Parts: sequence; structure tokens; C-alpha cells
Amino acid sequence: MSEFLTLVVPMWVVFTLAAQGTILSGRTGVFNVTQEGVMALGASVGFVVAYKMGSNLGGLLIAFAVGALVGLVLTVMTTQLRLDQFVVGLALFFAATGAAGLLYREVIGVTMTPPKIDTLTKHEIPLLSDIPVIGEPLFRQDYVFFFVVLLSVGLYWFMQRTGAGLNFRSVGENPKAADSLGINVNLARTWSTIVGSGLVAVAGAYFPLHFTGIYTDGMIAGRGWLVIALAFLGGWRPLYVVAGAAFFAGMDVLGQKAQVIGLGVPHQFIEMLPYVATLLVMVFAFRWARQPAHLGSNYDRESRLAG
Amino acid sequence: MSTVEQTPPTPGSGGPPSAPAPRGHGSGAVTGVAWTVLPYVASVVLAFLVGGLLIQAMGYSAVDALEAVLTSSFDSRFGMVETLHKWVPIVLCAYAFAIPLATGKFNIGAEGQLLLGATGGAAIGITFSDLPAVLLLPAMLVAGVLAGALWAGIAAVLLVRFRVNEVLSTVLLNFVSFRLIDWVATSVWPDAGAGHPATTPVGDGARLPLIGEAPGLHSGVLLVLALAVFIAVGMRFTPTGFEMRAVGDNPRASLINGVKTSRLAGAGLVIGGGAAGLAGAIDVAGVQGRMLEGMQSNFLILGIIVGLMARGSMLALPFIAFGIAVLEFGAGTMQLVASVPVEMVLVIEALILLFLLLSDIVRNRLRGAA
Amino acid sequence: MTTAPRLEMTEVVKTFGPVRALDAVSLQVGAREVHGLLGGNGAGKTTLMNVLFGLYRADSGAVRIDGREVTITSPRDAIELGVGMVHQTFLQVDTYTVVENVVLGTTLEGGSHGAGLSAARARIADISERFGLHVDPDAVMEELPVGIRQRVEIIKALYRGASVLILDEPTTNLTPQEVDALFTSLRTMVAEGMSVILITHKIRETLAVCDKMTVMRDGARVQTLDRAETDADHLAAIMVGESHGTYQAPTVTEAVALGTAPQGTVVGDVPETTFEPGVSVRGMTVRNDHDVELISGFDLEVGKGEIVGFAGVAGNGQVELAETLAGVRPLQSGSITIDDLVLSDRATAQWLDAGVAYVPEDRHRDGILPTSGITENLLLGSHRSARVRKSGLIDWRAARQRAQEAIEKFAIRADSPATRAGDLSGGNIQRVILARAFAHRPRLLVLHNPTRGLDIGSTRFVYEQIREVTAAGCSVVVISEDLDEVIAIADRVIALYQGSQAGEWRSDRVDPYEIGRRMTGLGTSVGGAA
Amino acid sequence: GGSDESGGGGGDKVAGIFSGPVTDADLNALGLDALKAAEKDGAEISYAESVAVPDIEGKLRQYVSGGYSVVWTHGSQFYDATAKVAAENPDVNFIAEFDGVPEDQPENLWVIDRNFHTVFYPLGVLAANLSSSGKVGYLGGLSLPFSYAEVHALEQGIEDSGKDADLKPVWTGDFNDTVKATQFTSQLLSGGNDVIVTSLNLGVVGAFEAMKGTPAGKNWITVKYTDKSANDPEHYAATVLYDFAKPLQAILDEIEGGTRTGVYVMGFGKGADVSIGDNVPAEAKKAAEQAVADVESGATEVELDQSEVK
Ligand SMILES: Nc1ncnc2c1ncn2[C@@H]1O[C@H](COP(=O)(O)OP(=O)(O)OP(=O)(O)O)[C@@H](O)[C@H]1O
Ligand SMILES: Nc1ncnc2c1ncn2[C@@H]1O[C@H](COP(=O)(O)OP(=O)(O)OP(=O)(O)O)[C@@H](O)[C@H]1O
Ligand SMILES: [Mg+2]
Ligand SMILES: [Mg+2]
Repeated sequence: MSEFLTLVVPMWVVFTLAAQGTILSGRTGVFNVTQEGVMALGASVGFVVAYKMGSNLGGLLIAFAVGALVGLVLTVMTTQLRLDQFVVGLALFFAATGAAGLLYREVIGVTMTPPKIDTLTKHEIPLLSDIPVIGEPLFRQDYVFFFVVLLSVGLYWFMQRTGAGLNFRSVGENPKAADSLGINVNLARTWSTIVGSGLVAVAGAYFPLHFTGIYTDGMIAGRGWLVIALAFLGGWRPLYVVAGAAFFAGMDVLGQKAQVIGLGVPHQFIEMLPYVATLLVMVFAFRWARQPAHLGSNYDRESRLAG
Repeated sequence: MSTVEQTPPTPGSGGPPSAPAPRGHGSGAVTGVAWTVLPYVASVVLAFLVGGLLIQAMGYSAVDALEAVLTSSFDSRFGMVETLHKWVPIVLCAYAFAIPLATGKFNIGAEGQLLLGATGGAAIGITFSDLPAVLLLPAMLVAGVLAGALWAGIAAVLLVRFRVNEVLSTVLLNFVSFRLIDWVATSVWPDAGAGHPATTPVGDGARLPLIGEAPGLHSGVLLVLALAVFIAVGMRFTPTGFEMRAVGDNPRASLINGVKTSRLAGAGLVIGGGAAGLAGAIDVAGVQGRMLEGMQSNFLILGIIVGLMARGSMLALPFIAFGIAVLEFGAGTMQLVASVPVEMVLVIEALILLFLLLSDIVRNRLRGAA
Repeated sequence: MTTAPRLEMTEVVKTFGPVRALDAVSLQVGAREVHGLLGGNGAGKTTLMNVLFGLYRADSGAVRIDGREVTITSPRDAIELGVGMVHQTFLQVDTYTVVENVVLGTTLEGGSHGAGLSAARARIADISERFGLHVDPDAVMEELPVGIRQRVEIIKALYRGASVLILDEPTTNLTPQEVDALFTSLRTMVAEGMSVILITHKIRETLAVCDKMTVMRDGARVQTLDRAETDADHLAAIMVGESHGTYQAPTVTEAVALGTAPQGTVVGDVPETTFEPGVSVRGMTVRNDHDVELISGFDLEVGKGEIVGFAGVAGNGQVELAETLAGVRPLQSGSITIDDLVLSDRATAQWLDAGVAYVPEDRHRDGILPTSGITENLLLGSHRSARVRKSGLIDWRAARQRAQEAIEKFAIRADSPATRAGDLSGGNIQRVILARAFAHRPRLLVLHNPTRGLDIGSTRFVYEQIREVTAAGCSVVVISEDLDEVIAIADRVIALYQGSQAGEWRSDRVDPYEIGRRMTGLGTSVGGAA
Repeated sequence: GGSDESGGGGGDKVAGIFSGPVTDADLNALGLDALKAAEKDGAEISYAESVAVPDIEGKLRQYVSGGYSVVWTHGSQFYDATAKVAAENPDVNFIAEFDGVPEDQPENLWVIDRNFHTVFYPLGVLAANLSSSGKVGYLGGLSLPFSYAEVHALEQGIEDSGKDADLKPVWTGDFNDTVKATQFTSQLLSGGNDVIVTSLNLGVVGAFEAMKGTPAGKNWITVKYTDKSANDPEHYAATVLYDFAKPLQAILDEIEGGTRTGVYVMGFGKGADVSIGDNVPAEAKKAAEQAVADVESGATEVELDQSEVK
């Protein structure tokens, strides 16, 4: 069990981080579909900076900044110019994917051995890490893990428990109503998209910084798209996302475990399990899988059609 | 954002994301066409300008690179054949995206549908490899269409019956399909010598006839050309095509006026899946001669780009797809002659798309000022 | 020192592209004053108020509050200056509770749970008490009827300490009793020192509650009058203006607006209908979207050429009734027949084929394809019929031709048949929908709030069209929250309360107050209750 | 160009087509190395990287129409297309890779047989000797016939070693997915496998990452293609080394000499080698080296078994 948790936690970190970033902007109505690209860019930037500066924290922070920049472009294009969110998002996805590869190639170039960085070190929380079963996997972790835990709780607190969160959520539910009460719709959308996109990039940076120590093209391998699925699965709510991410990561690890143990089933079918299971869960998820009413639609104060 | 009771609301508002192609202001068809084409031309020019600057800044020759991108499709028979062979899956995957989009649904699953179509086609082509072409070829193309449609049908059922968001289901089904075809290519009909997950070759009767001397153009291109006309007419002039656009515009108003909206939304996905499945089957019959892993290439993304650029016009779509096929083929040459990384083309495509969006704003300003 | 008026707007100009919505409009509202803002559709009333509330940015012009010039660039500015607005369409978060909606946008001490909201609850209770606006603070918005949601909107403004309260057509959905209650609240407010701006199309209401009134037409102010120096006829004349020809005695249309529709008494026994039998509803049972059985065992006969009107407060099953009669919503049990043709259990398209036409209440949401042209909008619904097709394909040339004819016949203000429906004004959208409905040559016409928000001219036009189809033998069901309208045009009036018939009257013998009681569930039903 | 025409490829226009990026420090980097060696010998070179299997025919034709005299596709997944295009272009020389001996080999096509199973055999012996748990993991990418052959050869090696060890093969589904490789390696380790034989490209870096922090001297990892001991000398056990410059050079020479078709079988001394890390216990090292010698001398015959691994 402890081993299982240890294996699950890293992928949980990735999924949670990226999905929290996604729902953050989603709750204000910005439907971000750039994840696959922004995570790749985050991985590339995170690695390149960590390698050149010799600082993993630097890599994470700059990755955040670059992701935030993509978020800024997305939000300017959609809130100021009111271009379609989905189309702009896809365009940015292409651009970010291209930029990720270009950056690595320009800075690192062709090398015989891929340059490698030291991955994040684990920190131990005294006492707690001695708890049987969960102590080792949950309390001996790198700081990104602890950050994600705090972030998730913080987001929950902010969205569900504070007045600011009440105002914040209303932007995605009925922007016109929010606007008419003096809530700055564009501001909320802008900052949530910038921060959210930054978080997505950090999730990408976690790949070289935690898993591999190197950057490779295509290392996100479609997980960015899964993040979008996860946001829906989690009903765009922080704590549900935490659970959903655990489900995704858990199924992933279980699939591998099944192969290692050897079930006599072709391994491809075992690898399908997480996706099939998610689809099955979604069949029953309509109870909680509600999405913000104005997810994906732009707000134009003076338009009579919108809202 | 309007929603139908039967189906969950889709992100990206009720309607297709982009405004429909601009109408000529009653000032004749010529200006109408000009208004439609102009933004595309301007966007492409701007994208190349910005892309060229980037290439130059990275220390390559922008002139060589862009020349390669633009001319390589046209300066040899081979280039044209390759471009058209790429055009087929791009245009079909664009339909796979654009047809469901007409009803307001986002099909992100063309990859999986294409792979299943290829598998279905290959299954027939391998199992009945001795049949003559008159029987085998149509059978395998039909099998491809059905397999793709069936795969999209899963998402359609999940959507219509269980209200599972189609973005989510089609994305997930892509991942499932990768595993499924890997199994088919390595365990069901594996080709031991292929060095790659690939099925054994399909029978000779399952190969599309080639036109002209080698490298020949496969006749699937003509088939798709005919299909393009059929779809353009169908969407504009048939009641079902009209209903699809109506549902995309306002599902509730359509429902109230007798359109079976959720069934239609499901049908849109299934038809789109069929188109992608056909792309797979044609690729097997015309190009690869077998189903192999990776044959979906980046057609999903290209199909989405094209589908979005077409802004609901099934007439414009094949032309845009051709433009993108030229870019994609040119990208390889660009790498060859100017050593510019292929990623550059992704960036240029993104730029075209963004400039195209921005052209809407410019046009609206112009219209407002007029 | 002379005291400046509470609010002063001078020479406000606002254009939308080529449309000059406000053409140097000025407005003065004093303290302790209910100021009526009147005018036809598109006169610019809402636009003027949206400028005041910071939702629209004026091209030029000035706003002074208590004599001090102010700049209002967003609702936040307006709220801080004590301006509150109740919008024509409610601006509420459906999934939030009443109290959450009320506190939205304010700074909450102590979070959005428990402690933070309890202060707000107390404040809401206090406001409710003072102005007679009672609500359950913990009810979820989407489950509340329109009348209550209206109150929440007012409470929202008062909660923010509004000293100038704008109400944009607040009475359209209210029963006479509720209108009276609202007006009492408004008088209390001005008595406490507030100023109220009331936008309405109804002259009776204006005269009942306003101290002063400003009439607008085509983006300009026509005149500002004192209550004392005007009467209904005079006001109506100013509102209709020269553009509608010389002033004539009020027709039934104007009578509705004037609130002078004939009044009668409740009849115990509704006489057997004198119409030839047409539509017959037997034991109809219907569920709402939440699967709650809202209408059960409903019987109804509508004769050929008869107009049956349903009066009721929104949320009493109107939508369900309308949609079921129109074949959009399936019946749980029971039957609907037209001339012995059983329609229940059939697909909507077949209802349309059988001549059922439906004019839904929510034009934008249910009525039109906003990004499609008028041609496409008129085709919708009949697009499968052989009439519109040539060798199997849709004949667009003919469709455009028909659209052009409809534009002329229904006086739709549009450049061409290609004009996008979403770009049309509300009244013109309604004309498009009516044109579509009448093109069906209907045998059953279901109209839900057919004239809501329409000006006198448009309303008259709608009534004329209804008359025309009834003359041709069409059965008509009008479901409206506007009691005056129902009384004015229906042959029979039925009060709808919680999905059942709470009373039935012949329209020449009704007492609006009695209907008002019945539609709010007061008193036992007499006569036709099911 | 080179001044003397002695070396292979002098004056030729040689193109290489690679399946992945040449920055992978692995299979594709080896391909570029081989081309660079040919360039030193006077050839004009060009290459295309990250070419997907569906695009290979187009790419081949592009080089043919670009006037290249020798076109080399690096990776057996390209064999079919290469043979097809070769048959259509009899004037151009082609080099393709294949696992085994192909049928209907065109007159103008050279084949490089990479012979993986033979080279993996000694790793089986080594792994059996290194494992204290008796559990050896094989971490592959795609479950392809050549990977199956590797697994069977490993099993044969384990068997011949006389030790009692089980081989557990798993597949990440992608030779370059570093993240999956990390996860699977962790899984294998936590399943008690203490020797991990990898057959990956870039993915192997992830496998190394997963070894980090586990007991040294107990857990071991072997790699393929290039020496990656620098990643983690403590756990590094061995490399199946490949050098494609050798076959390329030899074939270019043959083409120069007029022989336009043939099969170059790689093996010990012919572009393939097994290199064993310094930390490996002497006994195990000796057993593995003996196995290499036996294969080389012909004393041991490694069976080519491409049947599916269940
Ligand atoms: N957001 C907008 N975009 C474009 N035009 C607008 C917009 N809002 C109002 N207008 C135009 O401004 C004019 C005034 O409209 P407004 O809504 O103020 O009228 P109104 O007097 O409130 O009418 P009604 O009684 O129908 O509510 C109309 O011509 C309308 O088309
Ligand atoms: N959102 C909008 N975008 C663009 N143009 C608009 C918009 N809203 C209104 N218009 C334009 O303004 C014109 C007037 O609209 P408005 O709603 O004021 O009409 P109106 O005078 O109120 O007519 P009606 O009495 O039928 O409501 C419309 O014909 C339309 O072309
Ligand atoms: Mg209007
Ligand atoms: Mg108004």
C-alpha cells in the first residue's frame, strides 16, 4: 500500500497541479485548452532554466512565468478582443508546442548525451513521516508536492469559503450579473487565466524536474488533454479535482502494476483501463460534474446577445 | 449561452466558435468572394512575415525556408502527389471536426476514429485478401467508414444517453484506440519483419488504383474530391444539413421547431467519425498498404486547424485543407534545404489561425466605420 | 442656495455603430420623487439607464448627482454613488441562494459561510420588513418564481444603500396585487428620501405611482410632465406621437396599455362554447425539467376560432403547458387531439405538420437562430416540407423570395433577408417568429407572452394577426403573465395556479382582482377548475 | 569533400533518415555519428530526423528526387518502404535495416541486420549472475518481434547461466517515453526485480532516474546502443553497444566497389559489443565475458525466436 502510494503521488502532483490551473480560469468562464502545449513549454523552460541556472526552483518559477505569459495572451485575445476561446486556445497550443521544441534546440542544441539535471530532492516532515503506510509517501516528498497540497486546500478555501470566492465564481456563472454588481469580470478572468496557465506550466516542468532529469520532445504524451477530461470529471471544483487526479494517477499505476504482475491479458488492454474507467465514471458523474454556466463564452458588456 | 435540455451545454457557447464566413454586402458575388478570400490571404502573408522574421532571428535563411515551404508542392510531380496524398486525410479529419461542430459539438477524436477506420479497412483487406478489387476495395472502404463511425458512436451514445461531454469522451477514446491498434498490430495481424507495430499487408485487391506513372496518385483523391462536393451541397441544400447548422446556431429553437437535436448532435459525431474512418481506410488502401501505428500522424490537429479556419463553410474547407497540405509538405523540404526545425511550421500555422481571427475584428471595425 | 436635483443627466449621446440610440437626452430627477420613463420599444430608455449605471459608456454628455458632476465608467462607480438598478432581464446567479446573490460584489467580513452571511441575512430581513419585500434568504435562486426574483433584485439595490433606484419594466411579470405591493414599497422608499426611476409601457401604472414622467421617442426626450398636469389620454397621445398618425380613440390595444380594459364579474357557470370543436386535451399529465409532475389530469377544449387565455404568475406551469400544447414536451399521460387527429406521442415535427404553431416566451433563447439570416429563420420548422424543396433539395431562391415577402407583410425592419436575426430588435424578432408561425397556416396557435416588451404599435400588430388566424378557424391558446392582455383578447380566461385551472371566466364578465386572487392561490375556484 | 578517394562514400551524396531526434544520445545520434564518419571520408551528407513511419515513403522520394546517390533508412520499421522505393529507382543505392534476412531484396538495396538477440544473450547471463532476488525485469518500448527476440535470448542466457532467475518483460508502449520508463522501473523494483535490462531509446534516462536512491550493489540496470554509465555509475551494469559507422562504412565501400546488394550482419566485432561496468562483481563480469566469447566463437548458438512473449 505504501509502495503503491509512493508510485501514485508523483503523477497525482502533475494532474492536480494542471487541473487546478485549468479550473481556476474555468470558474471565471475561460475554457483553457492549451494544456498539452503549455505543459510541454513548461517542461522545456523548466529544464533549460534549471540546467543553465543550476536552480530547480528557478526552473519552476520561470516555467510559471512563461506559462503565465501564454495565459496573458489567451486572456487578452479573449477578454479584450473577444476572439473565440477554443480557437485561440488551440492556436496557442500549437505555438507553445512548437516553442517548446525550438527553445530546447536553440539553447541546448545537438548533444551526444542529453544534459541532465538533478531532480528535486525530497524533504521529510519530522514525526509525520514516521506514520506507518502513509508517512513515507505523503510526508517525505519534494516541495512541489507540499505546494500542491496547500494550493488545493487554499483554492477550496478561497472558492467555497470566502466572499471573494463567491464573487469570483459568479463571473463564470453569470458574468453580466457579476458585472452589474461591480465585479470586474475581465480582471477576474485575466488573473485567473494567468495564474492558472502558470500552474499548468509548472505541472509540465515537474516532468523533467521530478521524473526524468532530462527534457524530451513529446514527453507530455497527451497528458495535457487528460487534464481537460479531469476538470470535467472533477466538476470544476478543487477538492473533487484532487480526488479525480488521485483516480487518474491511481489507475495509471494500477495498470502498470497489472502488467508487472502479469495478468495474462494483453498489456494493451490493461493500459486502456484508466481511460475506460474514466468514461464509465463520467456516465455516473452527471450528479456532480456540473460546469460553470458560462464556461467558454466571452463576455461583452454592451452586447445584447451574450448572457 | 443557450442549451438544450437533452444535451449538456458545450463549452465554447452554443454555437460554432467563429462567425460564419462574411457575407458580401449585397454588392454582388464578386465582392462577396473577395471578402471571404481576403482575410485568408492577409493572414497567410502576415504569418509568413512574422514566421520569416523568427526564422531569420534564429540564424537561418528565411527566404530559402519560406521558398521551400511554398514552392516544393508545385515544382515536381512528386511534390504534388505527396501534397494531395496528405490532403486526403487532412480534409477528411477536418470534416470529422467541422461536421459535428456545425451542431455545436467538438470532436477531438479524429485520431482514434482514423485509426479504427484503418484497422477496420485493414481487417477486411487482410482477411479477404484474395477477393478481386471490385469487391474488396469497396468493402474495405465501407468497413473503414463504419469502424470510424462506430468509434465516434461511442462518444455519441455517451453524449446523448448519458450527457457525457464529448470533448472528454473523444479525447479519452483516442487514448483507448492507441492501445487497441497496438494490440492489433502486434498480436492479431503482426508483421514480424516490419520493425514497427504494423499489420501484414492487405491483399492487392484492396489497393486503390494509381493514376499516372510512379509515383502515382492514388484514386482516393478523386473519391474525396467527389465527397467534398457532396458534403458542401448536402450541408447547404438538404434539410438535414440545414438542421445541423440550425442546431449549432440555437439548439433550443431548433428543438422547438421539430428538429431532433440530440439525435442530430449524435449523428454529427457519427458522420464525422465516418469521415475520419474513411481517411484511415484510404490511407491503408492508397498509401501504406497496411495499418500501422503512427499513421494518424498529426492529422487530428491539422483537421482541427482546417475545420476552424473554414468557419463553418464546407465549401471553403477543402481549399484550406489544400493550403495546409502544401505547408505540411513544404515543411519537410524546409528542413531539408534550410535546416529550419519542423516545429517552425506549427508556429506558422498557429500564426495564420490567430491572424485569421484578428481579421474578423479588423473587418468589423471597417464595417462599423463604413 | 438652490438645492440641486438629486440626479441630472444632460445632453447624453450614445451610438451603437450606425444606430444613434441616445440623441442628446437630458433628464432631471428630484429627491423623494418617483419618476416615470416612458416610450415605445427602442426609444432609448434602457440605454439611458445603462449609461447612468455604468454599463454603457456614453459618447458625450454629463451626469450630476446632488449637483456634483460625476464620472461613471462601471457599475461599481454607480453603486458607490448610490445608484441601484433592477434590470429588464434579471441579472442573477441561478445556482446561488438569495443571500449570496444579494451580497455578491460587496466585501464580506467573515467569509461566505455562516458568520459572514448572518449579518447580511439580518440586513435583508430588515429591508424586507421596511419595504414589504419578503423573501426566504436561503432559497436557491433558480427555484424561485419570477415575482420573488423581482423582489431579490430590488433588495440587491437597497442592500447597497441605493438612493437612486432604477426599475426597468418591473411589472411585466407581476399580478395586480404584486404591482400594488411594489408600488406601496416604492412610495415607502421615496418617503424615506430616495429617488426612483420607473421604466414602463403602462400608462395606468405611471399615473398610479409617478410624481413626474419623461416620455422618450427615437432616442430623444419628447417631454417631461408633472402627474398633476396630465391624464391617460394626453400621455398616450404624446407616447404614440405624430409618427403613428393623428391620435384616435383607444382601441383594445391601447386599452390594455391604458389599463381601461372592460371589467366584469365572475360567472359561476361558463356557458357551453359556441365554437365548433377543435382542439381537445384529455387528462394531460406533464413533468417539468426536474421530473416533478407539475400538471396532472388537465382537460381543455379550444374551439375553432376561439381564443383561450391563461392568466397566471410565472412559474405556475406556463412554460410546461405551452410546450406540451406545442408538442415540444412529451406527455406523461393523457391525450391531445386536433380534429380527432391524436398528436400526443408523436414527434414535434409531426405536430408542426399537423398545423401546430408555437410562439415561445423567450424569443432569443427559444425563438431564433441568432447568427442565421431571416431566410433561414423563416424556413426553420417547415424545412422538411415538400413546399420548400425542389427535387429534394432546399430551394434557397424561393426561400429568400418568401422571406422578402414576409419582411414586407410583417413590416420587419431589416436590410435584407440575409440580415442576421440576432441583430434585430426585440420587436422585430417577434415579428419574424410570428411570420414563421403564421406561415404554417396554423390550426392550433400557442402564444406565450406574445407581446411582452413590445410597444403599442407592435402589440396592435400582433393582435391583428391573431384575429386574422382565428377568422380562418384557428384555435388559439394565449398564455400570458399580462392579465390585461389576456382579458382584452381572449374569449375565455382561465387562471393558472400550480399547474391547474383555478377558475374560468368569460372575458366580458371578469374582475381582474378576482382573477389575481385565484392565480395566487387565494379563494376557492368557481366554475371551471379542474 | 575529402582529398583522397580511399575511404568509403567519397564523393557520394549520402542521406540518412532517422526515426527520432538526433539529439537522443541513442539510436539516432548513432546514426548521425555514422553519417559524420562518412562525411569525413568525403561524402556529402544530409539527414532528416523524427520521420514517422507513415511519412517515410515521401521522405525517401524527396531524397531520390534531390539527387542523392545513397539513401539510408535507420530503423527496421523503414524496411518495407525502402525496399519499395528502391525497386522503383534502380539507379539509386539504398541501405535499410532488418531483423533477419528479408525476402525479395532489391538489387540496389543493402541490408543491415542488427542481430539484437545475439547481443542480448550475454546480458541474460550477466543478469542471472547479478540478481540476488532471482527476479530480472526487461523494460521494452513497443512489443515488437525484435523485442520478443531479445526477451527469448535473455531467457536463453539466464537458462545457460545455471542460475535460478525469472525474467519479467514489460512494455512502456513508447521507446522514448521517459516518464513511463520511470514509472515502470519503479514498479519493477518494488516488485522485487533487482536487475533491469532495458531496451529503450530516450526512455532509459527515466529508468535511471527511478534507480536513484535505491541500494547500490544490489539493483542493476543495463542499457542499449550507447554507454550511459555516466547517468548513474553505481547502478550501471552493462551496455549493448552499437556503432553504425562500421556497417555504413563497409557498405559504402562495397557500393563503391560495385556490389550494390548484400546483408551486413552486425555482431561482436562488427559494430556491436557488450561493455560491462567497473562496479560489476568480477564473477558476474567473467561469466558475461565468457558468454560473449562463446557466441563469438560459435560455441553458443543464440536462437532467433520472434514469437510473442505472453
Ligand atoms: N447593446 C446594444 N447594441 C446595439 N444597439 C443597441 C444596444 N442596446 C440598445 N441598442 C439600441 O439602442 C436603441 C435604444 O434601445 P433601448 O434598449 O434603450 O430601448 P428601450 O427604450 O429600452 O426599449 P424597450 O422598451 O424595448 O426596452 C435601440 O435602437 C437599440 O437597438
Ligand atoms: N446587439 C446588436 N448588435 C448589432 N446591432 C443591433 C444590436 N441590437 C440592435 N441592433 C440594431 O439596432 C436596431 C434597432 O434595435 P431596437 O431593439 O432598438 O429596435 P426597436 O426600435 O426597439 O424595435 P422594436 O420596437 O421592434 O423593439 C436593430 O434593427 C438592429 O439592427
Ligand atoms: Mg426594443
Ligand atoms: Mg428597455
